[in-house]
Amino acid sequence: MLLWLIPILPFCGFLINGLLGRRMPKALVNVFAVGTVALSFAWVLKTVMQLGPIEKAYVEHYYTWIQSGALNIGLDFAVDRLSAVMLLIVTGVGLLIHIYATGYMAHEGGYYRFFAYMNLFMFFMLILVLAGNYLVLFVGWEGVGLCSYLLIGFYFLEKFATDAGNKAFIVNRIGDFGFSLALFFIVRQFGSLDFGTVFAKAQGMPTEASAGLITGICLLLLVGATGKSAQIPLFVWLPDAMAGPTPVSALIHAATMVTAGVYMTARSAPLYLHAPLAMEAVAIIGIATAFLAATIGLAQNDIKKVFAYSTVSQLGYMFVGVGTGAFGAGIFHLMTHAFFKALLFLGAGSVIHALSGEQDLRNMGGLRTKIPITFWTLLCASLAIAGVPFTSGFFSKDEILVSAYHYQPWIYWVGVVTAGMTAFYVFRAMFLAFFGKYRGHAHPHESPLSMTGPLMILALLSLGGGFINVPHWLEPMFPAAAEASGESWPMYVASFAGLFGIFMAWLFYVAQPKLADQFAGAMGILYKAVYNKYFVDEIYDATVVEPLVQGSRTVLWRGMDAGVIDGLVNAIGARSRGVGGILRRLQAGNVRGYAAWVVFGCVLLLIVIGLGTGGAK
Amino acid sequence: MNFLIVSLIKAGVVAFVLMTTLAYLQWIERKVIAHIQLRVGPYRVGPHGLLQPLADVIKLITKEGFIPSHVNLFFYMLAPFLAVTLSLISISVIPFGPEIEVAGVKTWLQLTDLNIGVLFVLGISSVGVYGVALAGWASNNKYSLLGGLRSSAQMISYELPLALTVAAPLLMLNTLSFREIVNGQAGYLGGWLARWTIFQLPFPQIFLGFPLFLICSFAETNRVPFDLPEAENELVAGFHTEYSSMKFASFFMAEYANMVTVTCVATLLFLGGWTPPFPAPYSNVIPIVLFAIGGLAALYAGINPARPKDRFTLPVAGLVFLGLAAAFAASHLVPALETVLMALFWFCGKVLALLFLFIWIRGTLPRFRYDQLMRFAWTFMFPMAMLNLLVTSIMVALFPKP
Amino acid sequence: MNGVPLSWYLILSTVLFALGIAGFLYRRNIITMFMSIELMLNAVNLTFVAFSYKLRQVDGHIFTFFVMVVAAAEAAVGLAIILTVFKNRQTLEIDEVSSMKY
Amino acid sequence: MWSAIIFLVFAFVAVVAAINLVVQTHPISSALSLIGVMGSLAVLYLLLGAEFIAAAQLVVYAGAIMVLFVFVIMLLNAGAENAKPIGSRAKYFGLPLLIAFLGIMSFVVQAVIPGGNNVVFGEYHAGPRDVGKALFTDYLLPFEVVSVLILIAIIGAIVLARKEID
Repeated sequence: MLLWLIPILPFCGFLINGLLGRRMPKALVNVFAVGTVALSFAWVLKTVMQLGPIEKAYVEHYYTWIQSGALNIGLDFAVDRLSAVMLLIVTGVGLLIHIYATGYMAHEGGYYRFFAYMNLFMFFMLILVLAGNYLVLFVGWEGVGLCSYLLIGFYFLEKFATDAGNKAFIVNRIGDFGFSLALFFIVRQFGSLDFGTVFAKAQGMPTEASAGLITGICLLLLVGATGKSAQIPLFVWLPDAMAGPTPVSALIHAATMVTAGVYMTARSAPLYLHAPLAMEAVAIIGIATAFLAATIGLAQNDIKKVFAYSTVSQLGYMFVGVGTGAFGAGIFHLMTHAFFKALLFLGAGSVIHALSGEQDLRNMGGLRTKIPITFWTLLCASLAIAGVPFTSGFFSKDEILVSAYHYQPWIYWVGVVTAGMTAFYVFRAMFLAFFGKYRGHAHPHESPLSMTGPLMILALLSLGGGFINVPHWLEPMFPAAAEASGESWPMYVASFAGLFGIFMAWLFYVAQPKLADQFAGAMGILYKAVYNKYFVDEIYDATVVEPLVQGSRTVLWRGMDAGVIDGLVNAIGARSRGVGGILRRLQAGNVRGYAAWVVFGCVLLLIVIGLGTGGAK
Repeated sequence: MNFLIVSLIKAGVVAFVLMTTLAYLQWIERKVIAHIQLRVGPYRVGPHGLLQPLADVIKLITKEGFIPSHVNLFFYMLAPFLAVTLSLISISVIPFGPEIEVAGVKTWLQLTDLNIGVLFVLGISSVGVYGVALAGWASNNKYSLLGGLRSSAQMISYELPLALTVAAPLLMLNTLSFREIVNGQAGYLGGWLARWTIFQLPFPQIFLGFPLFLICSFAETNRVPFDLPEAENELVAGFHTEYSSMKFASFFMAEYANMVTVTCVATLLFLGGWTPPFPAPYSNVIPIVLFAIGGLAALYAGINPARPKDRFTLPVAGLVFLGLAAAFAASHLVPALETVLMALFWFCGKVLALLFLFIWIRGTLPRFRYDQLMRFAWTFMFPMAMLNLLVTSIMVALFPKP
Repeated sequence: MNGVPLSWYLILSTVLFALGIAGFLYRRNIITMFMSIELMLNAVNLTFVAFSYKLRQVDGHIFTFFVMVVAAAEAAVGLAIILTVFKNRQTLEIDEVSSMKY
Repeated sequence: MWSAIIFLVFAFVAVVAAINLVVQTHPISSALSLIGVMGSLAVLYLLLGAEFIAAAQLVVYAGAIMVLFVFVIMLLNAGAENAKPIGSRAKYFGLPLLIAFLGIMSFVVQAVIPGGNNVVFGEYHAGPRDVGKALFTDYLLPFEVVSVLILIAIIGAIVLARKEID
């Protein structure tokens, strides 16, 4: 089936663009960048067609990577229903965003570099999705982290961009730390990293009522997931990651990479099903993140920041889904979210592009008429994320909420509130941007087809995507997934909350624009807290970063490195110099002296031999 | 004991014949070159200058052996000795004819047969350079030193192609012993073409091997056009400038001995030794006819001579030739004798022909310049020899002997 | 007595080797030292050939052959180096080229 | 009988020539005596039945390598060493070392090599055919490697010596 072709194609693109791109015209760069992704997408389609109903995972083993004792880790790819869905999402959305980027980045420097990174990202993401065991998945995991770092810091001339990149990277390290620990535990527990064997063994084990090893593993995995998918407490990097170009935000920080955590959790479902505690933790973290991020999103003025926080909260939803056992729903929401959130970002990008770089909502407005296509497509996305009935978001989100209701009602209610807030801030952004009268100074212009084309496709997807019944398709993988039973009122409540949020937004920002400020004034301290993202960054700085920096400066650098290590090295150097001073006398540069020494050695050897064989005769 | 006696006899005979050959070879050379240059050449001493070599030998022996000052005496003396010895040694493995039986003693017309004869000759000839080199160095003279240097460099450079070309017929005949080499070339291709290595399938050496070997042997023997060690117009007389009397003579002997050796080796390796060029009954007639014609011609020339002396000498020579022809004809009655005579005739014939070629070239070709010589050696001879060896070995590998 | 014991050959080669060492140690002329090295090589070759006689195996000859070839290569390069040294310092005294740069 | 005599004669020649190599002050004399050693060794090889090696000894060593030496000596026109007194270090350290080496080596040889296997001429001989067979079957790779080595040596020699010549 040549699965390896799928990731390798973008990698070729990366190589060509990265090595030769500097000298190639942009058109050629486009050809390679987009062409390879398109080919990979086509190959994914072909593969999925051929595999048909994938009852059991289809594995391709390429070679044995690590073999030590009983442990035997191969480089192998696997495709089952879950990864098939992921493959389609990643390559499809990725393709659209690549096309979009050709238009968006047209006037940027480092064009080839950008696309080289994008292709490299596709490569690693596909490895992550195709991975047949945890280690390969980890490779992809780290790889996408690297690419995200590179792309966030794409404008490496601005300090904030590089800082944001570093932040993302470091925060992810924390998560990866947990993840790798989890891997070690898995090896220790199951003696393998291969999905098949691990899960098969896990099936045999009893469900852990109290905290056990599997629970520990799952919690560590969760740490990794929180890092990659920007959940509490590690969500802080994602909003800053918006420093990267908008297509990056769309592809990496909305559609694909950040969902890797969800994917990984769903992938490890058999483990989680044996660790209810861990699942509960997942659900709680998810809902908390969703709520917190939503509240922050209410008060942001940077359009991308708004969408960033909505991403965080949507990811929270997904975690709620997988945490409450509705893995299918989680992945479903992942897909729909990929559609409409990518669309939101691309639309935002289109707006920014139209206003030539303006990102602050307060300087927009009344763009409805000036850039209609962007407006209408963005509207679709907003409807979808708000969960208006029969849009894609409606189905997925509501399935999650329903399963949450069956899991624990309070999670459901929080979720409903969050849904309302989501609708509110998304439409707040919409109204601020497109209604009222224009408050900026730039001259808006509609984006080229290369950008609007993907927008429209994604709009259709985010409207109709809900009718793709992913959960049903995924059922055989997650037998234990609790499905919505008879009563259907929770759905109506949720969607009503969405509509209510939209109405409030309309009330605040279109009907009586004064109201918003009065409301903010009335809220006062709370508003300030929300506006400043609950001072999370500051808290982290005070509690984590500063101590680390100080500690490493005083203890590690001055004490450890300068004191002990250098001292050792210098001591060794001094000793060897002393010895050399003595030995130097042998090396007078006089050849015959050397020869004499050689003969001396020979004689010694001979004496030994002679003593050894003395009695032989 | 028997073996010892026989060997002693053979050694004596060979030594005597060789010495005379050397002496007269020089005479022949002078004659031939003289005629090439439209001169008469040695003419006074004895009939038709025939006693010239004798006179030379006497002169050289009786001359004062002058030893210049500031020479390194030991090496100065050692050099000619080395030269002549090394050049004479290699004759000892050269067979002149097949196995014969004299008075019930079976023996080969050869001093001794090493089964690495060819390698032996190569080794000796490669050592032979020391004579010249030492002579040049020891005689404390710029010209001689240059001569010695040149000869050593030249020898080393031309030994490689020589050895490579020698290797080709060895590959075809698959032996190193001269006897077997000659036996390997016996017989006739399709009844008439001799299976000498220059004609022998799978790869006749006449295309590359033989010419290359000849050129190399010219260089090895320091003969024109490769006689740079004694280039009389640049270095007075090269390495033997400072030598006189017998020491000088021994250098000359060495040179001619080398020529003889080389031509013998060429004959054995490429021209099938003593095997006649076409089958026996017809080839046996050749010497008779030749000598007869020669004799008659000489008689005819004697009847109306160009010079007064010839009225005596030419008829004598003619009679001698006729006598030889008669001898050959008579030997037809005694098969044992006939084989010996035929073998000797063909072998000496070929050797003499080659020697004549040497002299001829000396008479006609100019001398190389030194850089030309070296470039020629390394950029033409060496690759060509390589090519020859390569092709030969491939052919041999492709068409193995039945 | 028929032939000589093998050990004679070996002792002969030992003596030659020791003489080679002596030449290397006591001569100061680079070329002579070089020749002493060649002498040692020859001594070793003798042992090779002697042992291949004793063991009735041809491998000793092969080794000798290789030693010769390597010696040839060594001589070519070594003499070239000597030429260069002589050109730079106008001397063949080993003691006077003891310093790496001058 | 004969082989014993020949061995003794040529062993004697070899040793004398080697001593001469060491004691002679003039490089040319040393070179000549080395050639003498090689020649006698070639004869000993013949005694040991190593025909090919004997010939190679003559051709390669005596015929090529030593000619090269002589050539270089002549080219540099190297004079005799100016006699210096042997250094005390050499006298009191080197000389005993050599004696010790010689003694112990011969002792070891005597100890290791059992007596009674005499070297008789003609009992065993390995002609070019055998050597060639071994060389191109078992030792093909070393052979190729050595040929490459030779090529390198040629190039190196040219590179080194060119500066000298022009």
